[in-house]
Amino acid sequence: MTGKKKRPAVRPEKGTQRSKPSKSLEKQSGRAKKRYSHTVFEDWCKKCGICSSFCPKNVIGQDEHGGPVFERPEDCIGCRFCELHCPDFAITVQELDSDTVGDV
Amino acid sequence: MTGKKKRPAVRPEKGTQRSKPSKSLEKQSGRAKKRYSHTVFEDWCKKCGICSSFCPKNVIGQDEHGGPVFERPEDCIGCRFCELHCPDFAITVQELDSDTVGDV
Amino acid sequence: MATVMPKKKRSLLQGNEAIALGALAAGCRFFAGYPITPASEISEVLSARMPRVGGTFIQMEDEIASMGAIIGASIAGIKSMTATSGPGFSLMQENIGYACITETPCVVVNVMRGGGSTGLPTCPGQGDVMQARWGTHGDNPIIVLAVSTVTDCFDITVRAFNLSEKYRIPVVLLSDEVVSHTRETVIFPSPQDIEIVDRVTPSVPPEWYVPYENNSTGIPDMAAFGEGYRYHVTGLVHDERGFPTQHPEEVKTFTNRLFRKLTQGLHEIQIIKTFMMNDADVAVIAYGSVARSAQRAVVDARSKGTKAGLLQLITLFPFPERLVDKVLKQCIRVLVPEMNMGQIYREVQRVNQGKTDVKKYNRIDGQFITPDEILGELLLEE
Amino acid sequence: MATVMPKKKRSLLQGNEAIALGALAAGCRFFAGYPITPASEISEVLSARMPRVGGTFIQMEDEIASMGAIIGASIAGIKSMTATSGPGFSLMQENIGYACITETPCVVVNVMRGGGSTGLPTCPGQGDVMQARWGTHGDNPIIVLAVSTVTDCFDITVRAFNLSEKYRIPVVLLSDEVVSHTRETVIFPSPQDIEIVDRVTPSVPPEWYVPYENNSTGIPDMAAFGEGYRYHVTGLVHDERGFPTQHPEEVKTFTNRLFRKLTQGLHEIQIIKTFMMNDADVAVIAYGSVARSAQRAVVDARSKGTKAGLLQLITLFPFPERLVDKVLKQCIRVLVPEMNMGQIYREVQRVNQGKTDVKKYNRIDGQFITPDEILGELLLEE
Amino acid sequence: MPKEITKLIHKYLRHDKKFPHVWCPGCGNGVILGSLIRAIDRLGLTKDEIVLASGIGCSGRMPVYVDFNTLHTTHGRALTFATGIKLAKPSLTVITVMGDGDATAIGGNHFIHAARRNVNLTAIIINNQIYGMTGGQFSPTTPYGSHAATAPYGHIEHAFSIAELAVTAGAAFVGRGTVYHVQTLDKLIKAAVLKRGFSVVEIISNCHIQFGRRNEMGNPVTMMEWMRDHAVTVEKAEKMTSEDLEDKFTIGILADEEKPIYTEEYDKIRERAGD
Amino acid sequence: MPKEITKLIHKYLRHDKKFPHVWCPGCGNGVILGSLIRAIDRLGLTKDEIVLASGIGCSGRMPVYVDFNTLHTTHGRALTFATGIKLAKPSLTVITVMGDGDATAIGGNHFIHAARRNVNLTAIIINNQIYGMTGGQFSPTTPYGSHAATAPYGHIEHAFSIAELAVTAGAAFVGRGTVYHVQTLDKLIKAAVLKRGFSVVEIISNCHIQFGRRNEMGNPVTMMEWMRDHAVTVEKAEKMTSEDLEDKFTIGILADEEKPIYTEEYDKIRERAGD
Amino acid sequence: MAEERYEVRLSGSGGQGIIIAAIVLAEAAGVYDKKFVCQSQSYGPEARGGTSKAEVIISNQTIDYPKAIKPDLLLSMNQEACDTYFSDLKTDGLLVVDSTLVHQVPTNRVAAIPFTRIARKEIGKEMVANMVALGAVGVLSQIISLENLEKALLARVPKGTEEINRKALHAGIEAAKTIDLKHLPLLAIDEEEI
Amino acid sequence: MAEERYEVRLSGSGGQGIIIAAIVLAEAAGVYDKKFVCQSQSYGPEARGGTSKAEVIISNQTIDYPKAIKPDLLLSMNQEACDTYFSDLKTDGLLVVDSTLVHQVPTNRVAAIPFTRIARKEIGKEMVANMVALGAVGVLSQIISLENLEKALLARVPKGTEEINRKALHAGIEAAKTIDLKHLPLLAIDEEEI
Ligand SMILES: Cc1ncc(C[n+]2csc(CCOP(=O)(O)OP(=O)(O)O)c2C)c(N)n1
Ligand SMILES: Cc1ncc(C[n+]2csc(CCOP(=O)(O)OP(=O)(O)O)c2C)c(N)n1
Ligand code: SF4
Ligand code: SF4
Ligand code: SF4
Ligand code: SF4
Ligand code: SF4
Ligand code: SF4
Ligand SMILES: [Mg+2]
Ligand SMILES: [Mg+2]
Repeated sequence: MTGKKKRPAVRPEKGTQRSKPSKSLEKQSGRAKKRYSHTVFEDWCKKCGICSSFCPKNVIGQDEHGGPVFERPEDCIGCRFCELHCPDFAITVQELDSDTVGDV
Repeated sequence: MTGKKKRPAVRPEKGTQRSKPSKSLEKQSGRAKKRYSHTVFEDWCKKCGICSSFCPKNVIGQDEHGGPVFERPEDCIGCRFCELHCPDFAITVQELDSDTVGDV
Repeated sequence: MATVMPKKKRSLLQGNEAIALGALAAGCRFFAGYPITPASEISEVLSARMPRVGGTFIQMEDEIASMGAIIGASIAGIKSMTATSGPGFSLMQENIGYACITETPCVVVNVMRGGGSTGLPTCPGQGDVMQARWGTHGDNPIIVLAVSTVTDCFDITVRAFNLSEKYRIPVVLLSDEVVSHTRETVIFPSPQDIEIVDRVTPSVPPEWYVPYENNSTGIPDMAAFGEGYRYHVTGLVHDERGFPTQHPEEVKTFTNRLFRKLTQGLHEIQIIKTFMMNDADVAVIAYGSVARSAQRAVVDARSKGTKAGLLQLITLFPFPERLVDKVLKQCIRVLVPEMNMGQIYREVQRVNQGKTDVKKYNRIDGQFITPDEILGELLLEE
Repeated sequence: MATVMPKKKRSLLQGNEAIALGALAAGCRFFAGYPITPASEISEVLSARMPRVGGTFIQMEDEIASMGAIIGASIAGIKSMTATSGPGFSLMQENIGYACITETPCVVVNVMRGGGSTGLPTCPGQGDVMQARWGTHGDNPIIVLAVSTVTDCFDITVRAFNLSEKYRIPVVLLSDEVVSHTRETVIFPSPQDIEIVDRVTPSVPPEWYVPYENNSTGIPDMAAFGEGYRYHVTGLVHDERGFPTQHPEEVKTFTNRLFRKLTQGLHEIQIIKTFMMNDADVAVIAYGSVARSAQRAVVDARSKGTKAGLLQLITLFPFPERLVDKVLKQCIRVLVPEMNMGQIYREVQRVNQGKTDVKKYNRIDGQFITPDEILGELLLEE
Repeated sequence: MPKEITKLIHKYLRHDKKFPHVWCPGCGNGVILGSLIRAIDRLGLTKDEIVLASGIGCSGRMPVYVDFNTLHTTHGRALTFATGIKLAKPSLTVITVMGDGDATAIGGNHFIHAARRNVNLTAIIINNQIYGMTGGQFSPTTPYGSHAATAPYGHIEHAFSIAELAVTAGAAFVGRGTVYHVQTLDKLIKAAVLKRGFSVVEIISNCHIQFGRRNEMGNPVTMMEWMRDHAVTVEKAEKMTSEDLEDKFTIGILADEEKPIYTEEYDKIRERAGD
Repeated sequence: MPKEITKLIHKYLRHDKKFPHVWCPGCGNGVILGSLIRAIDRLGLTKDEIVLASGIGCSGRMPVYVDFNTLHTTHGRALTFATGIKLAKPSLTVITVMGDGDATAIGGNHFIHAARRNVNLTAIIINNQIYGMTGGQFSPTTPYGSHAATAPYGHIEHAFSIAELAVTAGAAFVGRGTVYHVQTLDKLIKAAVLKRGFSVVEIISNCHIQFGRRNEMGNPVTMMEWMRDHAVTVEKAEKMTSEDLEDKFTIGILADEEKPIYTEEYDKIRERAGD
Repeated sequence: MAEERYEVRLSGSGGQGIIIAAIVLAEAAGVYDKKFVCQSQSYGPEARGGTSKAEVIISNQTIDYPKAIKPDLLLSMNQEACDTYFSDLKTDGLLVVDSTLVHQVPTNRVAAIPFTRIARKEIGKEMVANMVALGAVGVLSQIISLENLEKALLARVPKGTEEINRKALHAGIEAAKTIDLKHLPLLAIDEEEI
Repeated sequence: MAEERYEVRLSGSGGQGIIIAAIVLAEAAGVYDKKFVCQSQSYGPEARGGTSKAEVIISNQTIDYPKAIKPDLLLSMNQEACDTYFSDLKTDGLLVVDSTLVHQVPTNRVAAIPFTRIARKEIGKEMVANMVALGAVGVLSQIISLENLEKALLARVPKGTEEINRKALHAGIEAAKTIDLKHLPLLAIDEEEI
């Protein structure tokens, strides 16, 4: 998966990435816990609050306007509820390649 | 029932009564058989053939154009199929008062 | 039953609200509609107010149904109205034609928006003027009025009902996005100062009633359904009794009467306003919101030394030919500014017959015409 | 696939049949309609013939749906048509406006019957002429043609398609009950003699395709859906790419282009026929079946010593102003006979501007105007 | 059953209209008109209370013949006019009569919405399975495979069940009858008019001229025989297997539900709105 | 579930359209757009094969954002245009997206007729129970008793069940989903598009702005929670009592039937017509 | 080329097959005789009974006004039709009546032939009286090729009925041939009367 | 009576409550002060975000042209609105800005007041910044009775929010009173520039 861009095909003109891939490397007991990176395109996010309200693991907090803040990325289970329900295609959840993770 | 007109309220302008009340006086075994008179308003009748085709007692025959001819009025059982199904309100079936009948 | 009018005599109202209140003041007690920008507020206000005065508001499944329902209500004796904008107005045409032919009073409000088809839903336009006259098939007479201020929205709505009732004809009230969404102070007349006209109902006994009588006014008395005057209403051409006919003489009598009744009433049907026309040698002929820009332009032109005047048309159809003719004879130049490609301009031209120089000025970009633009045209050739 | 044309070169056809065959000859391969007197035969003929040539006939649930379906088919690249009469034509207006704004070629046949509303379903009339031009809301350009013979029904239908395809505009073909139910001998041209125009499809690669390009002709190339040129079609006012816009400059450019494309083509859009006009000093201006009565009246008038002539309008809109103007300049008297209250008469008057004496002659009783009536009017003031 | 049916009917006809009526010989429309009149007579309603509204079609010609408040509207729109009349003057008994095309082709939307709203109206739908008036083009109820003026190669569309549509859309009362089963029909119409709420009576009728002739039933008698042989009452149908019911249709009361009617609900709105 | 959902979606968006889209923050329309794109992607259809047609309404703004052959028609008429397109070019996959008002108020007739005809189209109906675009007037699916811009005293009409109407009218496939149950939705849309015949997916969506605000659900989260708490799958519903189901609605595949589609039937007509 | 315009009006009651007769006549003249023709009929509810009419105009030039102005030949298949339309007839036009049903003729310039009786008696089917009449009209109009009339007829009538229709046509032709037009008065309508 | 026409334009972004402020202003002048007023706004999708504007025209006569021609007072609640609309201002008109959000002002004839900050800090609710601004506009326009402005406000705002809105209005009034209009330059826009 190396070489694959982490940004989607359409790059918002003034897009900023609000949260960086989570780099913490905890392991879960038994088998390797998968890690996820979360990207928010601020220019598209309308701060509706859906992602943060429904995240089953409370990964996502809210800023003062209701926009998402990825507070506990390491808790993310990759269910992609946030990504699938974002009406503005503003969230990308990416599974971090174990290789990539290993590289860090 | 004396004094009741045998013609319906609206009299067709050039209406003719094709069949006269049946005057034959057969009796059925046991109880008195009811008698019926049949009036056809020729100006309204469109000779569709419904009355003659469905009469359960074959009371009604057809003239050359399909119009009704009350051939066996004495067989009439007063079911009024003909009257109810005539699309042109051209048939009147009237029960002959036993009094009236007696008078003849 | 609650009072119809707001309690305050002086109110700040949007044009659409004023139309709704005007309808209530005129005695309208049935409204059927289907929402559409920029007319929806009329529905909304009436959905709240109609039940308070014992009237009925219903939102139908579309504009065709709305038009059908108001005709039905009117035949049952209740003054009725619908309101829409271009796309819905197009859909109503078949039933508007039915109202014309059956001479059923009702008021159809069309708040014009910009562009054809879905167009520019939130921008103003005046593109439906000719449609208001010619949108139905066949050749039906109709009355078309245009409003330009919020006060008009109240007053002219009342007059629309009055004309509709008196002449037994649908009246199209044309508003536009500018007027309908502008808020202005409206000073309500006292109820006793509002002239209300009701259709004439038959005074003869039912046996004598001839529902489409070819009488001298051309306007037969109208019985409401259920009042003992049983008669037949049909969109087919009909005889004086209301029964279908194809007999050329009867057809002719009927159609001629439909037009005659309006011709005989032109003096009160054709409403205009004039502004500084007395000594004008240059005139603007305008209607709707654009008349307001024109009025300002006239003031400005006068201040620049041009003897300008304004003929504001409130009645667009039957087109006030004689009144326009007077202006055409008086002035050396006439300007017709419109938010369309020049629709009333065509009518003015038709009347003109070479008498004077008639120019058009048009915007079709969804923008309101400004006084400066009109002024520019007025002064152009000086 | 079967041949499109009847095998015999010479056929006895009803006007409605000829319209159906004309459509097939023009390449129409999709018809959607809803029955109505006196247009139903067009549907009936095409329900039998369309499948034979690989085309599609569908009877929709109403006229609104029919109009929607033919626009859809046209956007998919297939020439399409519907046919109706007054009431259905009224219902089609909203979607006709959509076709105008989206510049979707299609032909709408309106076989006019008598009267407004349900009117006189089996009698002739010409009451929908102004509606054909002004029936849509907004201010949409459109082409309106009128036929007067069965041969016209074939020929002019082909031309209707050609103009529609070339100018990307709906064309309304007005027939009337007289023409549509008259049977006449039609001599079919050989296929190679029939000029067929197809819309121009883009030749550029999809990335370069600008679906509503403001080019010099004003007529953008039209890609069919599914051919690799993915673009957006909307009834909202749109920019050159087809995306909705409210930007005044873009709106103006767009609307102006819609009118410009016709203006630039007037020479071929405005079709007329003249009869004995060379030295005429009295003229009849007529269209549709009435033009036939007029032609006979002209002959009769000549036989009585009056130099009469006929200007027959095939294109009613865009109104052939210059061609009419020529006649108005030439003649001392012009008569406009119509089976309505005087609709084209208004247009003639508008153009006239006092040049000559224009009279109207109208029947609104469902009866065809006879040559004698026209003759009477022609000779009236001699 | 009154002794002189036809006499009774004449009481309601318009004496100043030209009879015989315009319909073809044997057309079911006449039978239905009779049935409607008998039902109204039995309900004891006065002529002044009744509004009879129609759309356009052969069926649409019915109102002109009867001495009620009568209305011949535009094609497909009878229910919209009727809604306006009923809401404006709830004391009137408002009945609409529509053809299958009128009610379910162009008028289909008004039909389902009237049912949904449950305005207290009666809709009589004369289902002759064809557009009669315009010359026999197929309608939404023309059976698959049959022939019509616009289905010269056999019809490829499937028919609506008018009654089922009405039920799904929310009608309070739905019945189906035929012009053969006239006495049932009288009762159905009576029950429908009596019903408080939107009531529908679908009537299978014969257009032998436009439908029958093209489908080997060129006269009213064969068409009525077909009705006789293919209709089963709801009660009977319940005891039949679906196989037996294959080519049959049911007649009788198909749905009858109590639900609040629009005018009453609106009265509540008026109260809530207050002053 | 592909690894990068949003990236996939961006592949289908129109790069030259202004984003973010026009819809309100949290509007279900955006969720549905995502679902539709995923379904199409999974079906492996090319952009050129797809036609997406809408009517007028907030929902009607959807086509402009995606790189298919897109069509924004008149209010209520999307299915009529779609029918023309499909019959003219049967190789195209034609999908319509409509609002509840669009599809069942003004467009109700086209809806039931498209179902009856069984033209191979997919109708996605975004049921947000309100006229969103025009400012919150009630629609044919607005629940009894709720508030709307034109129902200030509480709504007195009863709602259509869109799915049931579709079934009765003859649709070959009918599904219901919500914007909360997105993964089910993806599958429903996929199945519907795949279905040969007229397929309907009714999607319960949130217009918290126009409907929610007036009905104590002023934000997308409360509305989605409502969906979560009131939807039960068809499978589950079968095991529930009608009492338990009282305030619930079902989601999943509600009808799936094989029947001949219009274009195939018409091909037969062409054969029969011959030369 | 001078205009030679010949106008035929066929009249009768709704069910008498007037229109199909007119169409066959028009087709014979227009398609087979290669003249210009124009055929029209009264259309609509009237056609469901009542008096109905159909017209055929035959000309050597394109036809302007498509309706009969003053028919050269009027066929009346019943009394009412005869009464209604006779006055339009050209003063020197010819009236042709079905003498089975028309008993009062308003002129002596008339060819009275019992079409219905011929159809009933000779052909055995009253319904083809229209074709008997058509045959007579073909002869009496003197402007149509009888051969082409037969061709046109065979092409228009429903399959299986060709023979009976052909027979009817010929019965009409034969009947008409017995009429000597030269011996009829020259004027059907007294010009003074008009 | 000479025409005295005073034009106010309020501008800001979609959610800032510009329109309600304009309505209150219009109602105060039109209903309570009994002047002629005319209030309009940009309507439509723009109103869902983006720059929005609302206008109030106050006059002692009926108002012809209903839109602002050259505003006498422009309120800009954000930078974009200020940039967009400033050039329309009358040369001697007054610019009023929310200095919390507008940092670059194009003129010195400006009343810069931190409406949003006042709302947030003093009233505790950013949402009422519009009413703070309205109070200031009331003062600075000098043509409106402040008492009536309050009356109009109380009549228009949702029940239960009267107090907070009243407070906000007064905060705005107070803030504006500190501004000495006499010390501002006489021209907002250099006439030369135009
Ligand atoms: C808007 C409109 N479209 C079409 C017609 C033509 N039209 C008249 S009646 C009819 C259909 C009649 O069928 P149906 O409703 O079944 O009535 P029936 O004649 O069979 O009783 C049609 C299509 C019309 N009058 N108005
Ligand atoms: C003929 C016509 N009537 C009315 C309108 C106004 N209009 C636009 S969208 C709409 C309803 C929108 O509701 P819905 O279809 O449920 O879509 P939503 O906005 O909720 O997605 C209406 C009534 C129109 N555009 N055209
Ligand atoms: S769901 Fe999307 S738009 Fe909503 S807050 Fe989260 S990222 Fe923003
Ligand atoms: S993928 Fe699931 S767990 Fe991870 S942030 Fe999104 S909603 Fe939370
Ligand atoms: S049913 Fe009536 S119309 Fe038909 S034949 Fe009998 S009497 Fe005549
Ligand atoms: S009443 Fe019955 S039995 Fe008597 S004639 Fe009529 S149908 Fe026959
Ligand atoms: S055409 Fe059919 S429905 Fe119409 S009157 Fe004749 S039989 Fe009845
Ligand atoms: S108004 Fe409702 S449906 Fe429309 S975009 Fe906003 S939330 Fe969505
Ligand atoms: Mg029918
Ligand atoms: Mg909705």
